[in-house]
Amino acid sequence: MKLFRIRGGVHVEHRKELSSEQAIVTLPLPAWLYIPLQQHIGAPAEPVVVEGDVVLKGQLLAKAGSAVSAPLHAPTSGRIAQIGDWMAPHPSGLTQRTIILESDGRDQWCEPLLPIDDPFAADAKTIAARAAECGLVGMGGAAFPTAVKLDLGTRIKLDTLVINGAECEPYLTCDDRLMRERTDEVLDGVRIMAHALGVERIVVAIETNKPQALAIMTQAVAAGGWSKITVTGIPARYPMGSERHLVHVLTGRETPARKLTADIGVVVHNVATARAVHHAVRHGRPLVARVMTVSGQAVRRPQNIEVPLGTLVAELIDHCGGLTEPPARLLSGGPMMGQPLPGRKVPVIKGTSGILALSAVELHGGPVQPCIKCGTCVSVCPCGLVPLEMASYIRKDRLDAAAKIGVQDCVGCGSCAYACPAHIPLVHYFNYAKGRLSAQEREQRKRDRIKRLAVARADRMEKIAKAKREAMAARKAAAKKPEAVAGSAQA
Amino acid sequence: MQEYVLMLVGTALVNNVVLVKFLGLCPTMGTSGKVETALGMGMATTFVMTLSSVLAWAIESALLAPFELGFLRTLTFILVIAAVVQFTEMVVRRVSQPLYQALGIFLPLITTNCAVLGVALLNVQEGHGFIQSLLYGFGSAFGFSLILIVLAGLRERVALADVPAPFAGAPISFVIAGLLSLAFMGFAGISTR
Amino acid sequence: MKAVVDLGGPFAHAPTSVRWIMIQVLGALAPAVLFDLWLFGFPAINLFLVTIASALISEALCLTIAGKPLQPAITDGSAVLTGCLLAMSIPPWAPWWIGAIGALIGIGIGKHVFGGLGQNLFNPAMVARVALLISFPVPMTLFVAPKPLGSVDAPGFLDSLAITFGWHFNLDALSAATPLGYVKTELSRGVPVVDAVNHGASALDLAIGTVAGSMGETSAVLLLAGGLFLIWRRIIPWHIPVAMLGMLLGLATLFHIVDPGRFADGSFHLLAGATMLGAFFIATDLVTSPVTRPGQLVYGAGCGALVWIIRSFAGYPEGVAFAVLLMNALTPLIDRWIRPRIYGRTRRGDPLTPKPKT
Amino acid sequence: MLTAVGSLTVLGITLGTLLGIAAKYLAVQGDALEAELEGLLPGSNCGQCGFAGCKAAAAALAAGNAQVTLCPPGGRAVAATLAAKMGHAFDAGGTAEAEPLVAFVHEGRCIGCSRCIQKCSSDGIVGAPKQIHTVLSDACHGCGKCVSECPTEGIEMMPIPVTLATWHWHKPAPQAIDTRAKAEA
Repeated sequence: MKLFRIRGGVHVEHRKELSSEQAIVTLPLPAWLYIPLQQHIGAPAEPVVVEGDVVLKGQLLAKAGSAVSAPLHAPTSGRIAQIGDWMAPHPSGLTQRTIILESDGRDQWCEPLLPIDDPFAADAKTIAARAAECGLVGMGGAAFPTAVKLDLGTRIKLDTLVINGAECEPYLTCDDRLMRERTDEVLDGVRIMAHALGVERIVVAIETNKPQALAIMTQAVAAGGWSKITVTGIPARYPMGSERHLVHVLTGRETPARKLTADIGVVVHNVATARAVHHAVRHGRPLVARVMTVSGQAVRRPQNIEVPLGTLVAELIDHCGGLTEPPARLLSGGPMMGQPLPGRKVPVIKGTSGILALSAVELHGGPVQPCIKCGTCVSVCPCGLVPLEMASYIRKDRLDAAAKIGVQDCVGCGSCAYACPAHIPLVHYFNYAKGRLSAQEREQRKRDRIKRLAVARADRMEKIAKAKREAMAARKAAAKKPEAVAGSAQA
Repeated sequence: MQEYVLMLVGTALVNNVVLVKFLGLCPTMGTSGKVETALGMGMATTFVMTLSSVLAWAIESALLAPFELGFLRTLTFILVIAAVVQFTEMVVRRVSQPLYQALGIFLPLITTNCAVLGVALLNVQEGHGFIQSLLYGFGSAFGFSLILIVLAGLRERVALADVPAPFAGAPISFVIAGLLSLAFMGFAGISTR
Repeated sequence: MKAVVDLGGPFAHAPTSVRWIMIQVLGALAPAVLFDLWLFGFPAINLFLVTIASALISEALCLTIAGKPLQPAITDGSAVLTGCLLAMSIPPWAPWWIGAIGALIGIGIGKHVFGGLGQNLFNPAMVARVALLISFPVPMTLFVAPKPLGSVDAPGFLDSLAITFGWHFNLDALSAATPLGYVKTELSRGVPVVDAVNHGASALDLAIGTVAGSMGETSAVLLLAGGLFLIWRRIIPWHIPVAMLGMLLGLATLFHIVDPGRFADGSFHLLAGATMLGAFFIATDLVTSPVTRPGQLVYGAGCGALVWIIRSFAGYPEGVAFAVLLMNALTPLIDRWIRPRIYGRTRRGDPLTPKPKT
Repeated sequence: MLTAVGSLTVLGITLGTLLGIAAKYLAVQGDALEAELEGLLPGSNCGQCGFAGCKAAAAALAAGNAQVTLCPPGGRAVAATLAAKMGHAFDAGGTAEAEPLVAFVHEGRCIGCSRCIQKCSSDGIVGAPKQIHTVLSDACHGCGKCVSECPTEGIEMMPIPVTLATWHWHKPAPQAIDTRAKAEA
C-alpha cells in the first residue's frame, strides 16, 4: 500500500513497554460511580431518572440532549443516590452536573436491546440509530457522537473507512491490547461500520511500533478472507494519529481547512469505537465500560483495565498498587495532548483513553527561557504554522495578529512545545489564544444580538408614542367635531 | 548601459540617500513603524522623487539656465515638488483610504522631505542629463524605500521584544537605524564611476 | 480564568535546552580555537581570555542594570559564545582594550539593548567587530604572521603581556597582510589578481590556516569540521552554509572565468578570510537567521553574494561581517514573506477546495 | 527681474490649473468615516459614553473630540477596533479589561413594580405587574440603568459565571517555571 509523507512531526519515546505486555483486566466493581452528563461533544444529556430510582446495568439514565449528543446508561445496577454537582475531569477544577450511582454489587444487566442478527442486510439508518441508542462516541479522545458520523454515508459519497490503530501518544497501550485480545470483535465492528458508511475500501492503520498487533490483525483479516480490508503499518512518528494527518498518509488527500475528512470521502474511526459498535449491534449492549491504560513511573503496577464509566481515578490507581511517589503530573489521556486533572477524586468518562501519573524525571521539564528563534518548532509543526511568531504575538496580547497567521488552524498536537529547547509552553499560549478569541466572538455575537433588541425596542417605543400622539390628536379633533355634530343634530 | 546600472546601484546602495547622505531622516523614522505603511510611503515617495527630479531637470534646462535664473532654483523646485505631492495625496486618498489614514500627516510632509529636494538639486549640481537625472531620482528613491521597508521590518520585530523601558519606542528605533548604517558602511568604497 | 493546574500543554519533552545548544556550538568551535591559540602564541591567549572575561562581565553588568536575575542567563553560554566569536574575528595580537570594548559593545548594544537573549536583531559579535573596525581601523587591521608556541620567534609569556597590555609596543615591524588584504592592495597597484593569489599563500596554507589573519580567518578545515558536526547534531540547518558557500563559489568561479585578472577564483574565496567561520558559526546564529528552510536558503545566498561583492568591489578586504549584518537586517522581511503553507489552505491562506472525486 | 516674477507666476498658474483639474477627477465623497464608526459601536444607545446614543458618539469620535475608549459596554474590543479605524495608537493596557457584568434580580426583594422593565434599553427584563421579575442574561449588556431604578434595591450587577464550555486556559506567566504541580488528594 502506497504511503505518503506528512510535514514535520517528532519522534517521541513511546514508553509503551511499561504496560504493553499487560493483558486487559476488569476492574472490581467500585461502590460509587459518578456519571457526568457531558461526556461527549454536543449538548449534555438530560436525566430521565430521579434520586432514589433503582436501575439495572445498561438502563437508560439520560437521553440525548439534541441531534448531536449521546445518551448515558447505567454502568452497573444500583440506586441513584443523587443528581448533583461533582468535580469534572478537567483542568479548570469546575464542577459539573453528575448522576451519582450507588452500586448494589449485583451488577445485573437489564433487558438488552433486540440484537440485529444480520447487520449487513440492515440499512445504514438502523445501524446509525442503534449506535445513537447505545450512546456510542468516538473513543480516540475527541468523543464525537458515532451515530452522526455513521450517518454521513447517506449524505456524502464516501470511499474509504480508516480504522485508527496508530495510538501515537506515548504510554497508551489500550488500542494495542484491544487489537491483540479482542481482534474478532474489532474486525466485526469494522465491517459493520463499513457497511453502514457504504465504503468499498477499509484501511486499518497501525504504527510499526506495535508489531504483534499488526501481525495478529493481518492474520485475522486473511483468515476472514475479507478482501476489502487492508491492514497496513505506518511509521511510528507523532502526531500520526491526528485524523487529518493519518488520512493524508494513507490516501495522500489533504483535508481543506475548516472541513471534515468526510468532505474528501474518508471517515476515521478508533479501534475501540469499532468494538463498541460490535457490542451495540450484535448484543444490543450500550456503552457502559471502556479499556484504558493506567501508567507512568509514579504508578506501582501499570496496567490496561476495562473500567465501568464513572469510576473515580483514585480507585483506578489503588487497583494498580497505588503511587510509588507523589506524581509531578496527573493526566487524563497521553502526555502530549492529555488534560491535567485537578485531583484524584474525579470520574473517568467515555473519552478517557488513559490515566497517567508521571514523575518529574519523565517530564524532562526545565526553566522557561526566552525564545532563541531556532526554528525547530517551525520545522516540526505538522500544520505548517510558525509557532514562535504566534507565541510572541500572544505574549504581547496581539491575538488578532496571531489569528491572522493561523493560530485557529493549530490542532494542539504539542510537537512544537515538545521540541522547543527553551521549554516555552507554546500549546498553552495557543489554547489561551483560541479560548480568548472564541470568548471575544461570543461577546461580539451577544453585542450584535443586543443591538438588534435595542433597535427593535426603540422602534416599538417609537410606534407606541406615535400611536398615542395620533390617538390624542384624534380625540382632540373629535372633541371639536361634537359641537358641530351636536349643532347639526339640533338643527 | 553599464554606466546606468552602476549609477542605479551607486545611488541606491553605495551612497544611500538615508544611511550615507543622511537625507530624509524624519519620514524614515516617522513612517517605518509598520511594513504596510512603509511600503505605501516608499511608493508615494518614489513616485514623487522620480517625477520631481525629471521636472526639476526640465525646468532647469528649459527655464532657469537660458534666463540665468539660477537664484530661483530652490523656490521653483519646491513649487514643483509641492504640486506633485498634492497630486499624489489626491491619488492615495482616492486609491486606498486605509493607507491614507495610516500615512496621515506624513503624506503632505513629503514636500518637506529633504531627500526629494536634495536629489533634485544634486541632479543639477552634477549636471545630469534627462536619463541620468531620472535614474538618479529613481535610484535614490529606491534606496530610500528599501531602507524604509527594512527598518519597518526590524521595528516590527523589536516591537515584540521586551525592550528595557529607557530604550522603548524611539530610542531603540534610532539604535536600529544606527546599526543599519553601520552595516551599510560595508558598501563604502565601491567606485560608482 | 482560575485554573487548578499552573501549566497546560504537552507533558513530555525532548532532551534539549538552550544551554546544551550553546555548549555544543562552543564544542564545535573548540578545535579551531585551540589550534589558533597555539598558532599565534601567548598574546592571542591573553586577548582571548580578556575578551571572554569582559563578555561575561558586561553580561552581568547589563543584567544587573536591567534588574534581571543573573542565574539562568549568565550560565546559558550565550555570552561566552559571543565573546569567543568576537575574539576569533579580531587580530590575534590586538591590544586588550580592543577585546574589552568589543565585548561591551557586542553584549550591551548588540544584545541587551533589545531585551536580552533571543530578541536582538543583529549578530552581537558582528556588531562589535564592525564597530571596532570602523572606530579603530589601525589596531583592527594589524595582523601578524603565525608564530606558533615554542617556535623561535614566538614571544615569551612576559613579552606577550607587553604586547597585549603594554601601550608602547608597536607591531609594525612584525605586521603581515592577510591573503585577502594582500590581493586587494596588489590589485590597487595594478597587479592582476591571478599573480597575487599564486604569489601569496598557497591553497594548502590557506586550508590549514598557517597564514596571517584573525583567528577566524585561518584554519578553514577545522572550522569546516566543526560546522559539519553542528549540522550532524541538527543544531544548525545545512541550508544556510550550503547556500552561502554555494553562492560565493558560483559567483567567484563565474566572474573568475569572465575576467581572471580582476576576480579571484572560487577556492581562494572559500579558503581565505572568515568564510568558513561566517558560513557555519556567524550566519547561522539562531536568533538572527530566518526560521523557515526556504527563507534560510535565500538568507544564505544573500550572505554569499554580499561577501563576494564587498570582497571584490568595496574598500574593506573582509566582507563577511558586513554581509551577515545586512542579511540580519533583511531577516524580519524574509520571515514575513517566506512562510510555510498552512495545512489545508492555499499559499494565500484561503481553505483548499476539495478535488472533485474522479 | 521681470522674467523671474513672470516665470514664477506662469509656473504657479499652470500647476494650479493642473491640480484643479486633477481634484475634480479624483474627488472622494463625504466623510464615510462617521457611518463606519457608528457601525462599530454596539448601537444600544445606552448613553454610558455621555452622548445621546451611538450616532452622536460616532459623530463626536469622527470630529475628534471623543476618545476611542468612550464606550464602556464595548470594552477593550470595541476600543481596539475604533482605534484601528481611526488610525490612533491604542495600547490595550490602558483600559482594564472590564469584567462583563450582568444584572441579577434577588427574588426575595422583587415586589413586581416593573419599573425596571421600562428603563431597560434592550428588553432584558421579563416580568408582569405584581409578579417576580428576572433578567435574561443573554440580553443584558450591563448598562446598570435598572439597578438605580429598583425601589427595593433588588437588582445587583454580577459577573457572568464561567462554565466548562466558556472556560479557557489563562495566559501563561512570562517566565512560567514548569514546576511540579501539586496533585493533591
